[in-house]
Amino acid sequence: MLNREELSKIILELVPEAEITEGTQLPEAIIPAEKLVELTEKLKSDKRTGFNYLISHTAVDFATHFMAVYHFESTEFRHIIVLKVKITDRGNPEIDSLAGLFPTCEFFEREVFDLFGIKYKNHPNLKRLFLEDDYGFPLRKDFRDEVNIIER
Amino acid sequence: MESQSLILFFLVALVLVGGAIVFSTLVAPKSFNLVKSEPYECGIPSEGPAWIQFNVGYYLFAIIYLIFDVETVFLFPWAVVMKQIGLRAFIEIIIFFTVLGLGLLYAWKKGALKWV
Amino acid sequence: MSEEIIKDVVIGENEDYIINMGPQHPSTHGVLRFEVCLQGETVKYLIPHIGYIHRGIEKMCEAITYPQIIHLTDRMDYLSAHINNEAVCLCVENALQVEVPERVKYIRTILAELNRIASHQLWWSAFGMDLGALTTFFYGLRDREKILDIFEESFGSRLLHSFIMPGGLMHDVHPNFQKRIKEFIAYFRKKLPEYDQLLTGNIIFQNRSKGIGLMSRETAIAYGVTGPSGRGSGWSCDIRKIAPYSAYDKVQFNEMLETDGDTFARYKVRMREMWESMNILEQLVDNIPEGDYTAKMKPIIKLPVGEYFQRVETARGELAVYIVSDGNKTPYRIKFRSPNFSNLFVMNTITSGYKIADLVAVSGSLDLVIPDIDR
Amino acid sequence: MGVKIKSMKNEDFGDNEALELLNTLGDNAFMTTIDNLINWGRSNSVWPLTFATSCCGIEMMAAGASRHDFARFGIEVYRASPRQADVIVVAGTIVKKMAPVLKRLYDQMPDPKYVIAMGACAISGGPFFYNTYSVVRGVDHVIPVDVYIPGCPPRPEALIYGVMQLQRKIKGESFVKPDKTDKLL
Repeated sequence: MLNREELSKIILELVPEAEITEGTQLPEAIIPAEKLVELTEKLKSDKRTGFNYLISHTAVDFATHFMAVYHFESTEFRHIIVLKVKITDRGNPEIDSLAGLFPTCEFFEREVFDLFGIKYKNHPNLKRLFLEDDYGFPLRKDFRDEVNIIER
Repeated sequence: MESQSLILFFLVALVLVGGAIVFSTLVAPKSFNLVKSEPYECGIPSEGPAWIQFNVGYYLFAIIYLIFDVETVFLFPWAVVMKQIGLRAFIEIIIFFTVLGLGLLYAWKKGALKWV
Repeated sequence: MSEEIIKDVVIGENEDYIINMGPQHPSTHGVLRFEVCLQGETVKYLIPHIGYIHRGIEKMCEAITYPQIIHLTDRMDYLSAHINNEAVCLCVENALQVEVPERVKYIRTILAELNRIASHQLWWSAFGMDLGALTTFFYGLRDREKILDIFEESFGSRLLHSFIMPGGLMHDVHPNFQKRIKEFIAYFRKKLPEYDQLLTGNIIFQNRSKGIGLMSRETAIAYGVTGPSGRGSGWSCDIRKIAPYSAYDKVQFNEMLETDGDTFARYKVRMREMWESMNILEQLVDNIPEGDYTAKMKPIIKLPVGEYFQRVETARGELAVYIVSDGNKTPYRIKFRSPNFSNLFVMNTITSGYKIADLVAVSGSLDLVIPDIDR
Repeated sequence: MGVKIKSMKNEDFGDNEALELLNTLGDNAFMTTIDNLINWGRSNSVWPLTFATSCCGIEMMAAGASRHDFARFGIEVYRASPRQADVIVVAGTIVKKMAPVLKRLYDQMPDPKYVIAMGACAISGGPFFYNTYSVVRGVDHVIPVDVYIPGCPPRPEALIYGVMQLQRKIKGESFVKPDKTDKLL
């Protein structure tokens, strides 16, 4: 069970340009998009960390950019880490897919694609899960749909 | 005398069954829409033809069942007259059973009874 | 000319024969559609289609306050209504660093365990019915009514209670709440062995569930299959043990684990979890401390800016609530990591190669609740 | 001669205008004995389709189980296919993606068929009325509804009361002279 400092040190060791955020419930790190797959692979295979269970993956739409959020847990050491990737390109948001490393991520990513419109590079089959294809992306902050949504 | 009761039996059956069907077609309301005649597949329009090449194992099962079904049909007339004929009928049926039993063993050995 | 006609009419050896176990199907326990490709009777592959009950709860939660979210979360996984509400409340309380009175922690844990037993009872009735044993439906739901009476007496409603509020409880429980629970435990300790005689010992049931839907520990972890389904494959993922919340640290209970990972193992895990939940109830019901039923809370709950994460063990697995708050009374973004969402997508790997009748047994053993998948 | 269901006399039922109209039409002399016989048979064996989308389905199962037994009112068995069902109990939320499926199921049911909208979601979208983009607010946008049962989820007794109201409605219909009381829509 590594505590917060050790986890941050390991991440900085693996990805020097990672940015550790303080004062949050769980150890967090914002990492650049191209380092995501490589870092998760190392964290999974590294004996000290062993993050082999992806609790959940989602996205948050901060008006200027998207933030892809991954929660990992190690089933051996029981410590949790949150990896976040900033996606600034709102027109065509694109990020690497983790479906190869974590099969459960394939469906989290399809859900995020369905509700946010973030595309995933080399994803096995990127199709919408809930809504039909021509519909907008409902969880985006700038999503408006006068026909269906009745504001309170 | 027996034939009248037989005819009466068929007549009653005909009246009951026919009556029910005719009565319900006369009285029941009918509504037709496009989708009603299509096959029901849990609410989703079914795609792709249903003509598929089934595994031959299913056909074998059906045939073997048919053989032993017919065998039991032959038992009924035998059972009726068995008392009068006595021992000779008994030997007769034993031979009949062994022949079919061998057939079953052969089918079993060849694996026709293994469910696909 | 005739070859073409015949060719596209008869499906040849290599083309796939696809059938729909569609939204309206007795064995899918709700509106979930399996697109199953068959070869004779064996399943080649299976594609689950969801979204037939997607109500956009996460979008709705962005426009309502925290006490109002409680009324939506118990409509997600309605068989563990209390535990869902408890998850959101714990997340809000941890964010505000509000210390909840002891009495509330005990009552919340008791309600969670009662809800778990009621959910397992309903699963057992439906699972028996999936495999053709109709009597389990009447036995299981008869005993479940006893728990619903306890809930109805204290909260007025049988299934969806919205009783656990951020900061504590909506009001205090009924005076003879403890008496009813003791009566229920005494009653159910006599009835649970009946379940084993009825289904567990039945040779037909065992043949239909042993060795079917094999899931190894690595597949369970890779697909994130938590709860009794994951514990059936030997992965100890009980959040009540990993990160105890409410009164779980004051209770001695052990985690039910099976290793062979087939449908029968998942069945045994849930049956033994019912016994374990009754032990927990017995340890708690006698010493509920006195005190008020809620902490002092401001009428408008505003979480400080930041992100909050809370994990809870529902009857089906690990429910995680992830709230991003920007300081005003409605959450900026709320994500529910629902257990059934991950449990569902392991279906393809554990059902291909088995018969279609086993597909029904496996989906029954995963105990899926579909509105929890689609949210 | 009130329409009596299971020893509950006609006056005990909370009437509403539709059934009031039905009583005046259904009660007078022209109801031939054949109609009474047919309707006696049909109203006491209404078979529902196993169709439950969310929480109301659990209360429908509880109504079918041993304590609130549905079968006392003739709801003996839940048919899995619409070909053998008389009534669709829409128990739960209907979403835009599910609406065509529900319409198809309704169309594939043989006549005479009925619909019970069980729960607030089926009546008007219920708790999912505001701020959702995918909920059909009320199942009568998709299929004609005979009986509405409010509640979220309605208690099994409420569902049984709704079915009793449906039985009264069935008893008032006439087949020999169908033009007299066509569907009271």
